[in-house]
Amino acid sequence: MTVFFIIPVLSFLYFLLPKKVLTWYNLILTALLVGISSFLAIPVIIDKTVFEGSSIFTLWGSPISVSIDLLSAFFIMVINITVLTGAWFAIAYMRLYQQYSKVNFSLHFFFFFWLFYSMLMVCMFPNVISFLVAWEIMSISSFVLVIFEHKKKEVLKAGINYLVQMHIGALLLMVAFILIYNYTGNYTWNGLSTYFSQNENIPIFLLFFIGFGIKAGFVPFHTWLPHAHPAAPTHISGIMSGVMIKMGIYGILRVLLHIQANFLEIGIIILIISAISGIAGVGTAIIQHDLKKLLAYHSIENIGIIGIGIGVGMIGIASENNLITMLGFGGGILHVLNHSLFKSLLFYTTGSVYMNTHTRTIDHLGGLIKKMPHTAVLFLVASIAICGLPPLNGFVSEFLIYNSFAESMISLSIGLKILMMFAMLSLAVIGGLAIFCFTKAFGITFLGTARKINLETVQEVNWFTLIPQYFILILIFAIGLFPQYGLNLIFDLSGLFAHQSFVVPNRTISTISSISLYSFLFIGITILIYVLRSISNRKKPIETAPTWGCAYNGSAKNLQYTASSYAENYAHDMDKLLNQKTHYKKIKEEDIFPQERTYETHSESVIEEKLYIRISNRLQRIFNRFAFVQTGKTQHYIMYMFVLLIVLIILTIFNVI
Amino acid sequence: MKGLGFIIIFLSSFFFLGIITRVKSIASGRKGPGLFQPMWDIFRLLKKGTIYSSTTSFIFKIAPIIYFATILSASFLLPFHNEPGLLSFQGDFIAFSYMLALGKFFMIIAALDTGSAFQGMGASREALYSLLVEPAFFILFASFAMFTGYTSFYEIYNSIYFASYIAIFAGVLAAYNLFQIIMIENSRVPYDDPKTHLELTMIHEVMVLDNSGFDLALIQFASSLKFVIFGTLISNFFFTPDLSVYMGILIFIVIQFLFAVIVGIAESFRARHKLRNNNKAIVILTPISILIFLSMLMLITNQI
Amino acid sequence: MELIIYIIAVFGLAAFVYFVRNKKAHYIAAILFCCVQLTLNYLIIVDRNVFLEYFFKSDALSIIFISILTITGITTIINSFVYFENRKDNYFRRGIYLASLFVLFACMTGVFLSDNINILWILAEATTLCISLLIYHDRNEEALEATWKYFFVSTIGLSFSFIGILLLNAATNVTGFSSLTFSSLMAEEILITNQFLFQISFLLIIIGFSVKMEAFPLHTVCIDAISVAPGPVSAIISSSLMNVGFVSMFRFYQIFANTSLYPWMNHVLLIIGVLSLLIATVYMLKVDNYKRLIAYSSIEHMGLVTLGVAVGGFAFYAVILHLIIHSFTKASILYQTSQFVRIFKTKNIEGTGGYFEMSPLGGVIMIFLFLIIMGIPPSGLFFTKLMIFQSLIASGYLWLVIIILLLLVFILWSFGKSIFHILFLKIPESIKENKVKINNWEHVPQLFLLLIALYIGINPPDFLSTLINEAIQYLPK
Amino acid sequence: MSNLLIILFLITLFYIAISGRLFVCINLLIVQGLILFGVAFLSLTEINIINLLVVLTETLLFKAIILPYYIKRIVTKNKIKRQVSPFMSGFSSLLTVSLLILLSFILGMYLKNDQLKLIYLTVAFSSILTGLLLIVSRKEIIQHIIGYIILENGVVLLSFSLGNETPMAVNAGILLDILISILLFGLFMNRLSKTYKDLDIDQLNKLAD
Repeated sequence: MTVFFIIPVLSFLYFLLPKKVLTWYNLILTALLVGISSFLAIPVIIDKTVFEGSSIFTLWGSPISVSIDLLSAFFIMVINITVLTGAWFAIAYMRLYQQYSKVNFSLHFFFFFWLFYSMLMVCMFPNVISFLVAWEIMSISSFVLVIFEHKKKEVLKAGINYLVQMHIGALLLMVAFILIYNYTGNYTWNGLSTYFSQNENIPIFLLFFIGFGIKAGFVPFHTWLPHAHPAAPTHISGIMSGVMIKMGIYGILRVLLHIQANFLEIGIIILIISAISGIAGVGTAIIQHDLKKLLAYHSIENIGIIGIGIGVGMIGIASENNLITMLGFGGGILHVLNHSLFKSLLFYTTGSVYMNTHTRTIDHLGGLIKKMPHTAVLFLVASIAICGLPPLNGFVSEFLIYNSFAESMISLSIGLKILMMFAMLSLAVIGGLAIFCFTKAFGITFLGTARKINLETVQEVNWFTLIPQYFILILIFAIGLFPQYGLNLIFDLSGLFAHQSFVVPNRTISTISSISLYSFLFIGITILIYVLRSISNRKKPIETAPTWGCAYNGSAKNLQYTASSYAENYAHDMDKLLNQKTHYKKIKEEDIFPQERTYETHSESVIEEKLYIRISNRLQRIFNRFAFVQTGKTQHYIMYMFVLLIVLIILTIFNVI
Repeated sequence: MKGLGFIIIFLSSFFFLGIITRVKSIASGRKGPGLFQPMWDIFRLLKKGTIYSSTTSFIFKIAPIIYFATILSASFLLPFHNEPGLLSFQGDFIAFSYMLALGKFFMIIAALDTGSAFQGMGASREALYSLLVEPAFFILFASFAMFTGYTSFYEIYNSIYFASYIAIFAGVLAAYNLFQIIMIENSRVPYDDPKTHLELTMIHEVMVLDNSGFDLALIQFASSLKFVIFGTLISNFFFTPDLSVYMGILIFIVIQFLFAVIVGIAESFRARHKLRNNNKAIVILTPISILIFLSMLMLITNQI
Repeated sequence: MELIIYIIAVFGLAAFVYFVRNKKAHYIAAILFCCVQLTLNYLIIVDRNVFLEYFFKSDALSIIFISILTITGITTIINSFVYFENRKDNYFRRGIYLASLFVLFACMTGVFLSDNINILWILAEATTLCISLLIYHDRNEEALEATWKYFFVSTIGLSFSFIGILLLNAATNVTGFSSLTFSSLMAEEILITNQFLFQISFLLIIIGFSVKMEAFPLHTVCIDAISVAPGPVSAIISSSLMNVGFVSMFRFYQIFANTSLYPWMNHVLLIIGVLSLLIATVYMLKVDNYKRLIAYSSIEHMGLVTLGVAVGGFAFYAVILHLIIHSFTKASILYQTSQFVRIFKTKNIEGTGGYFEMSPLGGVIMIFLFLIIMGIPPSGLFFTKLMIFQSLIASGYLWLVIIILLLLVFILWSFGKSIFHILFLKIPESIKENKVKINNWEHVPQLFLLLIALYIGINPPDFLSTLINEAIQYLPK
Repeated sequence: MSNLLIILFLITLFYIAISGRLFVCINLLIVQGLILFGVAFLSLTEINIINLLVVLTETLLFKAIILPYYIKRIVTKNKIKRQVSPFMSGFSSLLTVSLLILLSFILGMYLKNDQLKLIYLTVAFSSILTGLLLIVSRKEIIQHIIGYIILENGVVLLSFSLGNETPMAVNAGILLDILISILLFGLFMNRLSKTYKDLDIDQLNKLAD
C-alpha cells in the first residue's frame, strides 16, 4: 500500500534521465506499478474481500483512504493489461518522434505515468473529493498526452476542446457531490446511498450520468472523441479509447451501486441513450476515411453496447428478474474488458501502419498484407472480434446481451417487451453496420494493391513490438473460446448491483460452455476442410495470374474500390443524417480535355455542428453585448461608479436588496 | 439419432439447386439439365486445378473454407423432426445468424483481396444487404421466442402452434418474410440474378469471379447447402410432435422439394429489382418483422 | 517603536537608492530592504502585540497578508532587477522605481496593520501615488495614458470612499483624537442609529475601494495599469495591491457583520461579485492581448472572492485561502509574462508561440501555473472554489452556481487557448532569428512561488488554518 | 455667518457650470478657496491651534493661491485654448446643476444628524456632484482637473462640518489634497501637455478593448 503511494516519486526521474532510455524506463515503471496494483487487486478478485487501507499522504490534513472492492479490482486489472501493452508499444512508436526535444519526451512520459496512476486512483478512492482530484488529474494528463504534436494548430485545438469538455464533466460531478454533501454531510461514495434512499433519485443520477457520460463518450456528449483520438499518438489513443473512457463507465456503475429507487426509469434512460450512441457511433464510423477517426467512432459504438447491457441489467433489477440482471450487467461488464482488448489492438496495428506509411487515410493505403502479414492478421482478428462474430470474445459479450433481451422479451411486461424488441433491433443494426465498416477498414487498408503509398518502403514491425499485440490476441482468443471459466467473476460483479449474490443457473452455464464447444467445432471443421483441400490440391496445378478485370488488362491500381466508393451506396441513402461533405469540381461543358480531378468526401459531426457550435456562438454573441465597458474614456469609468452607486442606493431605498 | 437431421440436410442439398434449374428451364420451355447437374459441376470443379490472382493473399485462399465451414456449422444448430440439432442452447438462433455473418465477412474481404473493381462492387453490395436483412431475421425469431417462451430453435419449433386467425396471419407474414430473407441470403431473384451475364449488376456471383477449382466448388456447394438450411427453417414448422421419423423425413423432403419448385417458379416469372430499389425492398422486411412481433404480442397477451 | 524604525529604514533606503545611482548601491539597498521587511514580518509573527502605536495593531489577517506581501515582494524585487538588466534602464529611472517600490511596500504593510480607519485610508491613497510612479516606469505614451487614468480614477474613487468614511465618522459618534478604530468598533456593539447613513457610507467605501480590489465598477483602470506596467509591477498590482483592497473592504465588512446590515451587505457584495465575473468573462473572450487577459482573470478571481464573502459559512475560510494561493500564482504568471514580452516583443497573442521550445523549464512551470489558476486539481483553488460553491448552493443560489460554472467554462476555454497558443505553437517567423535566450535561473522565483502555492493548496498547514480561522472568528458562522 | 459663505459657495457652483471661459472657472476656484478659508476660520473653533493653522494655511495657500496659479501657468505655457467646450448648453447645464442640488438636498434630509448639519451636507454634496458633472461632461483634461478640485472642495467642506469632533478626518483630507496636487502638477500636467497637444480626452483612448 505504502509502496503504491511512494512510486510517484520515481516519475520525476523522467526529467533527469537521457532521452534514449526514457521509453524503456517508462516500460519498467509501468510494469512495476502494474505489479503493485495487481498485487492489491488480485486477492480481492480471488477471495471476494474488500481491501481497505489508508495512505501516508494527506489531502487537506486527512489521510487519503483506499478501498478496493470487486468492481474496482476488475477495472484495475483491465487498466493494467491495456496500459502495459501501451507502454510496450510506445517503445517502437515513439521512434517516429525523434526530432522532438527531450523535454517533450519527458513531459509525455511523465504524464503517461500520471494518467495510469490517476486511473488507478480513480478506481481506488472511496472519498469523492480525492476521487474528483484523481479524476481531474486523469483529464489533465491525458490532455497533455493528446497535444504531444503540439506544433500543429488542429492538434492544439482538439486538445483544448477535449480539456474544456472534460472540465464541464468534472464541474457537473462537483455540483452533484456538493448537493449530496449538503444533504448528508458525508463526502464518501456511501453518502450516495443515504441520499438516494431519502431523495428523488433521477435528477442527481442524470447529473452524474452526464458528468461521467462526457468522459465515456455517450451521444450526444461524444464530440471530443473524434477530435482527440486522431490528434494523440497512437499508443495514447489506444489507452484512452481502451480504458480511459471506461472510467466514465466505472463512475456510472459506481453510482448505480447506490441507487435506491427508480431502477426502471434509470434503466430505460440508459438503454435508450446507449442504443442511440451505438447506432450513431457506428453509422458515422462507416463514412470516416481517417483510420483513427473511424476507430474513435467505434469506441462510441462499443460504449453504447456496454450501456445497453447495463440498461437491461437495471431493468432486470427493477423487475426483480435475476437472470436478466445477470445477463445484462454481465454482458456489459464483459464487454468493457473485451473492448479494451480489441480496441487497443486495433489502435496499435493502426500505429504500426502509420509508422510505415505516415498516413492514416484509408483511401491511400492498400496491399499492406503482403508486407506486414503479422499486423494484418492482428488487425483482422481484432476486427472480427469488434464485429462480435464467433469464435472471438466480442461474440460472447454480445451473445449475453442478446440473451438478456430474449429473456426479458419472454418474461417482462408488454411495454418492456416492445422496448426490448427495439433494443434488439438496434443491437442487430449495430452488428451489421460494424461488419460493413470493418470489412471496409480491413479490406481497403490491407488488401488489394497499394493506392497512393509505395510498398517498397513498408516493412513489418519488429518482433519486439509484436509481442504485446500477440499477447492481446491470445487474450481475445482465450475469452472467445473458454468463456465459461471467467463466468463466475462476471456474474459476481453483476450480483453487486442487485445487492444480492445469486447462483448462476445451470442453463446459462451450459449455454456458455456449449458456445465454446460450438466455436471449437467450427474451428475443427475449418481445419479439416483445409487439410482436405491441401491433400486434394497436392498433385494439381496451382497457377497465379493477374486478377480477371473482365477483359481489361491495364493496371487495376486506380480501378480498385476505395473507402468512399465502398461506403457510397450506404451513405447515399442517409446523406442528411451524416451531413457528408463532397469535394469535387464538376466537369464543365466547355473543357474538352478535362484536367485530372479528385473526388473526396468527409463528414462533420452533426451534433457538434448543429448543436454545440451553434449554442456557443450564440452565447458568445450574447456576451459581446456586455462588452461596452472598456471604452478607454475616463469619463465613462467614473460614470459607471456613479451609476452603480445610484442604482444601489435606489435599490436600498426601495428595500429590493 | 441426433446426427440424422444433419445428414439428411447434407444429402438433400445435393439435388436442391438441380430442382431449381430444372423448374426454371421447364418454365421457359426448355428440357433443361439433369437434377444432379449442379452436383456434377461441383464434382468436376473439385478435380480441377486452381488459379490464384497475383494480387491476392492468404485471405483469398482461406475465405472459401471458412465460408463453407460457417454454413456447415450453422446447420448443426438446426433441429430436425423432434430431435434437437447436434448442438442446441439458449439463443442459438443468434449464434446461427452470427455464424453466417462470419462467412459473409470472409467472402467480402476475399472479394476485396483481388483488388478488382467489380468484386469490390459486389462486396459492398453484399455487405450492405446482409446488414439490412439482419434485423429482420432477428426480430422474426425473437418474436417466435417471445411467442413460445423459449430461445433455442429446438424448443421454439417444438412448442410453436398456430391456432387463431391472427396466428395464421402472423404465420403467413412470417413465411413471407422468411422467404424474402432466404432470397436475399442466397442472392436470388428479385434481389440478385445468379444467371445474369453483366458483372455490373451482379452481387454474389461477381464476388467469386476469381475463385476457381476446389474453392469455387466449396462456394457453390455452400450456397446450395445454405438453401437447404433455410428450407429446414421453414419445414420445421410442419413437424407435429406425434410423428414417426420416416414420416418426418418424408415431410421434410416434400417441403424442400416444394420450396425449390417455388423458388424456381418465382425466379422464372419475376424480374429482378433495380439495384437502387434493393435497399428499400430489403429495409421493408424489418417493419414486417416488427408487425409479426406485435401480432404475436397480441396473441400471448390475449391468451395469458 | 519597531514600526517607527521600520518606516525610517524604508524611507532611508528609498532616499539612498534615489540619490546614489549605481548598480552596487541598488543591489545592497534591495538586499537590505528585504532584510528589513523580513525582520518586521518575523517580529509581527512572533508576538502579536509588540509595539505599534495606537494607530496600528496586528491581527491574524494582517499577519497572513503581510507574509504574502513579503514573499511576493522579495520575488518582485529580484524580477525587477532582471527587468532592469534586460532593458538596460538608466540608473535614474531605476532609482525612482526602487524608491517608490520600497515606499509602496511600506504603505501596503501599513494598510494591513492599520487599525485606524483614517490612517488606513491615507495609506491606501499613498499606495496609489507610488504605484502610479511604478506604472509610469517605461515613460512611453501608453504608460503615460495608463498612469493618468489609473491615478485620476482611483483618486476620485478613493475620495468617494473618504466621503464614506466621513459619514461613518459622523454616524458613529466616537470622538477623541485617535478617533475611529476597527478594534473599538468591533469590540462594542455599534447601535445603528440612522441605518440609511450607514448604508450609504458602506456603499461609498465599497465602491471606492473597488479600484484597489479590482472589482466592478472601477476595475477598468487596473486593467490598463496591469497591461502597461512592467511585469513585476503588474504582479504587485494584481497580487498584493488586490489584497490591500480586499483587506480594507473586509475590515469594514467585519464591522457591520454583526449588525442588522449583514444581509443587505451580502446582497451588495453578491451583485458586485456577479458583475465582476460577468465582465471578466466577456472580456476574456474578447481581448487579444495576453497581459490584459491575465488582468481580467484577476477580476474573475476577485469576483469569486466577493461572492464567497457574500455567502459566508465555509466560504470565509475558502476566500482567504483563495486569495493567498491566487496571489502567489498570479504573481508568478505575471513574472513569466514579462519574459514573454521580452521574447516576442509584442503583447498580442497572434505574434507569439513556441515559448515551450525556447525555455522548456519555463514552459513546464507555465503549464502548472495555468492549472492552478484555473482551479484544476492539484490546485488549491479547486478546493476553495468547491467550498465557495458549496456554501452558495447551501444558501440556495443553485441557479447562480450554474451560471457561474458556465462563465468559468468559457474562461477556461479562452484562457487555455491563449496560454497554449503562447506555449506550444510554432515560433513566429519574426523572431526566428535573434532568439532571446532565457536563463534558467530566472525561473527560480516563479518555481518557488509555484511550489508554495501547490503545497498550500494540497495540504494547508495547521498554523495557516488556525490563522485563517482566527481572522474570520468575528464573522457570523 | 458661515452659512452665508456656504450659500455663496453654492452660487459659485452655478457660475462654474455655465461659464464658457476657462479663466473664469479658475478665478472661481480662487473664490472657493477663500470661502473655504473663511468657513474653516469660522466653524473649526474647538480644535487645537496647530490643526487649525494647518487647515487655514492649506486652504489659503493651496486652494486659493497655488493651484489656480499653477493652472493658469500651464494654460498659458501650453497655449491651451481658453474656450471651454461643454457638450451641453449653458441652460441645460444650469438645469442639471439645480437638479443635482435638489438631489443632494434630499440626500441631506435623509442623512443629517446632530453633527452633520443639513446645509453643509447639501452644499458639499452638490459641489461633489458638480465636480463629477464637469468631469463627465467636458472634454479637456484641464477641465477634469478643475472638476476634481471642485469635488475636493466639497469633500473638505463636508469634513469641516464634523471637524470639531474628528479633526483627524480633516487632516486626512488636507493631506490628500496636498499629495495629489503635488503629484498632479509636478508630474502629470507637464508630461501630458508635452505628449498631447491641446489636452483633449479623446486622444487618451489607446488602451481600450
